[in-house]
Amino acid sequence: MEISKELAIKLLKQMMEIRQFEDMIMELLAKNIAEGGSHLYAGMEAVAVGAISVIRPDDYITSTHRGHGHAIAKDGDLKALMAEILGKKTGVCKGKGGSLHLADLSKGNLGANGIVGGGLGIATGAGLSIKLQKQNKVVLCFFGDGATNNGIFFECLNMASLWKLPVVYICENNKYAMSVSVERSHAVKDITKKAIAFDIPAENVDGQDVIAVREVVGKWVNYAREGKGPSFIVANTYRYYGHSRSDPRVYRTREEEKFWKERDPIILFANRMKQEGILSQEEIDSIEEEVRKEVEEAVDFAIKSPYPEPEELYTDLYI
Amino acid sequence: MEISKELAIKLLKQMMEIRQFEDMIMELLAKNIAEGGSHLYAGMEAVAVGAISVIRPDDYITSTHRGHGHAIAKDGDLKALMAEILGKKTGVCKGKGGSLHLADLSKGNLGANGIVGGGLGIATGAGLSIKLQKQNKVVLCFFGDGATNNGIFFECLNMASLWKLPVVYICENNKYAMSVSVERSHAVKDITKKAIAFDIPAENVDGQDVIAVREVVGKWVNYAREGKGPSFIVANTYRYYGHSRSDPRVYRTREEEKFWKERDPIILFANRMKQEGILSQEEIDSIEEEVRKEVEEAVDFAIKSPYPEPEELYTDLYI
Amino acid sequence: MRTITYRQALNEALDEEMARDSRVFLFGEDIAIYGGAYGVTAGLWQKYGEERVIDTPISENAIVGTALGAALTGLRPVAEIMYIDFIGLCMDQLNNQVAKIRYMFGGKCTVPLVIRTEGGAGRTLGAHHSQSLEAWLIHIPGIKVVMPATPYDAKGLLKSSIRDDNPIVFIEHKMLYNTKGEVPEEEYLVPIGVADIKREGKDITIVTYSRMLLFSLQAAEILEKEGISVEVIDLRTLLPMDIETVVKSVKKTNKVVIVEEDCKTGGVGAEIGMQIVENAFDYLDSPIVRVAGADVPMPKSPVLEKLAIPDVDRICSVIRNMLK
Amino acid sequence: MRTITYRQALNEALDEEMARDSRVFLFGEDIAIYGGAYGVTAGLWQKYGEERVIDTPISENAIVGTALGAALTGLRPVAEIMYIDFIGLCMDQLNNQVAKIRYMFGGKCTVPLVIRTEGGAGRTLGAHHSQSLEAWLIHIPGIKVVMPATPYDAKGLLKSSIRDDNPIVFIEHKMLYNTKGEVPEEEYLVPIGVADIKREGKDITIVTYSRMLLFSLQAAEILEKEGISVEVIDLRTLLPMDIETVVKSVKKTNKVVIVEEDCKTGGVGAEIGMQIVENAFDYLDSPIVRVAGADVPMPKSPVLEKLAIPDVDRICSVIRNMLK
Ligand SMILES: Cc1ncc(C[n+]2csc(CCOP(=O)(O)OP(=O)(O)O)c2C)c(N)n1
Ligand SMILES: Cc1ncc(C[n+]2csc(CCOP(=O)(O)OP(=O)(O)O)c2C)c(N)n1
Ligand SMILES: [Mg+2]
Ligand SMILES: [Mg+2]
Repeated sequence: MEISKELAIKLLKQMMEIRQFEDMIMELLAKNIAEGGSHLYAGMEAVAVGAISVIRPDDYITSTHRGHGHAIAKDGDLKALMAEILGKKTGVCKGKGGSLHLADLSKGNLGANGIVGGGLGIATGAGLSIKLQKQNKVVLCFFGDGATNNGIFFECLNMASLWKLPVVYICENNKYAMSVSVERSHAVKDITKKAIAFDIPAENVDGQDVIAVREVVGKWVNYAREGKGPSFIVANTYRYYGHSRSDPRVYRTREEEKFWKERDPIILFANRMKQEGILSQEEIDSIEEEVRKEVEEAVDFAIKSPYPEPEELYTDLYI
Repeated sequence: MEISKELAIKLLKQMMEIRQFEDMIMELLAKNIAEGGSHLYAGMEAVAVGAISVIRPDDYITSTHRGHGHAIAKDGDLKALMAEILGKKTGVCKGKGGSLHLADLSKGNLGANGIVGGGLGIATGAGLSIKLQKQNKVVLCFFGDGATNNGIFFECLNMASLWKLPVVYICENNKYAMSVSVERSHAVKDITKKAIAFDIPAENVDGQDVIAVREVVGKWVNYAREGKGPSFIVANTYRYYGHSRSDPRVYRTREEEKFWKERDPIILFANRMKQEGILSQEEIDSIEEEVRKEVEEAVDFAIKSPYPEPEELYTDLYI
Repeated sequence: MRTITYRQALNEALDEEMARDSRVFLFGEDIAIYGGAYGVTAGLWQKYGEERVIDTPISENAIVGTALGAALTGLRPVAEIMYIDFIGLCMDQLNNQVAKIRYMFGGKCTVPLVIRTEGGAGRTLGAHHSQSLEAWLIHIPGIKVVMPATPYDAKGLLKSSIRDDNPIVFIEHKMLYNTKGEVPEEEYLVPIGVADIKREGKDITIVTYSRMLLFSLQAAEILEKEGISVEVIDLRTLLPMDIETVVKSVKKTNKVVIVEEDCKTGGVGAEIGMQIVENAFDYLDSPIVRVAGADVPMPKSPVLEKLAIPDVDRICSVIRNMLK
Repeated sequence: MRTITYRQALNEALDEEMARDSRVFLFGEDIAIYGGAYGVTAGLWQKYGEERVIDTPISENAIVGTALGAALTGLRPVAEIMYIDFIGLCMDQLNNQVAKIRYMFGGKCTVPLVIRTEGGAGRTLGAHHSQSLEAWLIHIPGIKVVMPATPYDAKGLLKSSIRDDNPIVFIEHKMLYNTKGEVPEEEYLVPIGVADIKREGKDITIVTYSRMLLFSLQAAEILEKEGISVEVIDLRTLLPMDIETVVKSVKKTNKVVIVEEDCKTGGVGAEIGMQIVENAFDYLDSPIVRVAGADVPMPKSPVLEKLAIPDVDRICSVIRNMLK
């Protein structure tokens, strides 16, 4: 697959947006400007960016508790997302959702989720809806390795396969569910094996390689759009930060962390674009700089935004 | 495997007990002597009888909403079971459980269950308990094809495999979950494929052939007892009656019913025993006659037994 | 007026709404070929085809989650959970997703979803097929909870529920399916959130819903002959609760009995009672009394099952006592 | 006396009971290496090994079901559900199996099982990590529900829970883990089902539990200076509820405020209130008032979150109003 310059810029920029957004949140958490938990996507950028780059604006995604990356990649507005994470009125959910519930239906983002596996039903239902309405859309359903141990995962995959729903299930296997490694919690080490139980085609992909992700997801998105049914992709990746702010990461080694940082999705992609002569170092630097400004603006916007009015406590419940 | 005469008598008698017990309940339902629902095991006798015949009295089973057969095969007392189904004080659960909740912990029967898949957690936990207590027991966990679509099935199989628990999971595939056929509700037609998701060894067995069931279950019971972990068996069988009393069975053909009745587990076994010269027709007839008396006595006992006293409403809740 | 069963009334409601709006579809276990465990969806699969009446695997959590996904993206699902006893399997999707998603997303979506289910005792089915779990549901802000007692209300409320843009749990009662009542041929709706005075009276108010309405009305009939005039209020919708209608009655009668089938502790009656205390305390002549289900799992035995839920005698004797 | 945190008190309780009885084991997500999401099980995996402190997959329904199977066959599991918000995933096993099995089986088994979980708002974690769902649980006959507010009670009640032969849901509060209180070095137990008068008073009774105890005590402190004497009752156990202690207090003060963090409608306060109505109506000078959580999913925004649950000001002003 040839990468156009335009595409290269888009992919790199989105990955940088996510990285810097997450690094910024870590800072805001440390300064107590951001409160509550935030599960950061840093390290995993190639998965969301690569996958979402092959779908259309009117296609759907469902996201996870680690959802900032998906929201940004699905054309999320950095300001509205940052404001949401700070609980501000200008947030994409008016400050009512927060980090765990970023959503923007107008952009096809059916939402992050505080419940591990909580989005699988929504994704499957969106797939059913597409099929019944004879639309030509697809759904990308993101979830972690840990989610594939929860009953709803299996229930949904069964339905999706049975009815040939246009859903691409994307497991972000970052090796741990909080502190528990895949080895200590899954009976199979290769998570793609779970799809055999539902006769769903499945494959592993290098989740640090945005181009590889694009290719594999692209293939299965086409398959879904052709009405052939669901597929299951395991994107092998790693999260850089602890599970949450206070996590000392005793369950993994510093060597392992180092190994993965050497496979940083942004550096890998930037290097490749340089090697292939698609982007120059200067261009890369200027994208990074642009992103820095955007993220700063987003933070600035979010911090300056007001909190919701007290009356907002009772609005938006029923229609 | 050689069948001793003693064993042949035991197997045949138990299957006949179950058949006649169920036929009798159908009569009692028709006469409104038995109230409420009863899911009858007729047609499936070889599964419970064959499987339970290879375990020890101190091994455990968990059963299903279609649980009379398992209860009888796990050394259940016909009188106490029949009384329970009629809601009598002399019932095995003092009339509080009923058909859906037959249980006898003193005999290792951890109970029938009104929830499809409801017994899988109990079975898996009993397996964990055996392992942690370093006992040499095993658990037979029975459930229907329908139950393998419920999340708890997958959650439990994962745990059992992960921790190598001594549980033999036995799926009674009678082709339908209520009215919905396996084809219309499972993405895989061969249910053993589901075990691949957990790296659990699995095999199909002819559920109408009590000897085949014995052999297969026996093999995996040994495997479990040796500490090698769980296994998954799909016993292919058929229920003769409708799902419940009022079911007109529009979802299946009379030809299909006929096909299966020609593979009646009792007749198949009796014929084989005759062919092999282990039992004579006279012996078979006399066993049948003996069972008839037993079942009649059980009904008589149950009908004559009193209902629980009103005070019993509030007993047995807390200890 | 013609008389039809509660089952038939529900079936008509589904049929009419499916005919009216092609976005409406049915989704659940054994609802297509079989027509539903209690026959409510009979004939609809034949009429509307398998894309609009969908038999599902036994996967309660995914049934609710999938229905939600469809509701968020342009359809109007009517999902069925065969027995309310199984609602524990989908409480997560119901409570965390269905009920909260609109609020969490700042009002930027709607969830036009009905979850039909049925509950209650009376068929000696034992502890897993006889529960009344509506109290869990009224504690979930974001959903509405509807529990009709008559064929008329069943039809009118189900139609309103399907047209409502909020998620609704619609709870039928297994002992009501065969009961009959007048139902007009012409179309009508019954509004959600409005209680109905099913019998006027002046000495005491019974607040009730679902099957217990029938017992309450029978008790009122009996007591009438003893010179006691009982007002019987059928809540019909539990969430939101029409407390005004209740309070108005209490201000007239000054005495209240709540008749509910669910287990007493933590049941719906507690909420009804406290709302009366909060809104009409000074009008109460005597303590509010709850006639409720026993705090035990439902026993199989027919004699115990009968004792575990309110009956007409108990309602009568409680009221006689209160008026002594 | 030494002072330790609520977290530490819980950790000691687990440690002591594990040392005392080899049948006790811990079972849940991230409880071993990680020591629990809130650190309650820290150090126990290192001390007791991986057969007694078991990290599980993210499988809430199977966690409860498996723990039940172990409890039925000779062990005494202490299972953990990380947040009470996830309890919907295991409500089926909890309600249909754990709570009912002894009764359904005619008393022929025991279920010595503790399910530890935590709840409540205060960390701006949003709608899926801030709920108070105890009202669902008190509506499940067959289990007990324990909700300690102080380190002393937390330790004593957790030890009692582990020794109890009935299934118990033990609910901690995320905002209490770092609170400190006196806890004796020597062993002690706190009985299940017994409320505690945390502050004596004569003008009005507050009935409360869990974190709201702290707010209630602060309010009582403030009101004291205004000449209002508040009695504060900490229920500690919600099921069974020690209504006698409450009634005794009401008979003295004749006024009651219930302070609860859960959503008001269908909440625990409704049951507390109705039991007071049933047992002490004639002693009530004025309507019972509930100061409760708002009937909304928990909003993320810190300002809205604060408004969604009771605070000291609101408790004070409600009481001032009642005594006007
Ligand atoms: C149903 C449920 N159980 C437990 C949790 C607590 N929890 C939040 S994230 C997490 C780990 C999830 O792991 P994984 O799915 O692999 O996603 P990752 O965090 O690695 O991206 C856990 C246990 C939850 N939010 N929901
Ligand atoms: C969780 C749950 N969902 C639905 C039901 C209603 N129900 C009872 S039996 C049954 C079919 C079960 O099919 P299967 O597991 O194949 O067992 P079979 O009846 O064929 O023996 C259904 C849907 C139930 N009891 N529990
Ligand atoms: Mg992970
Ligand atoms: Mg079946």
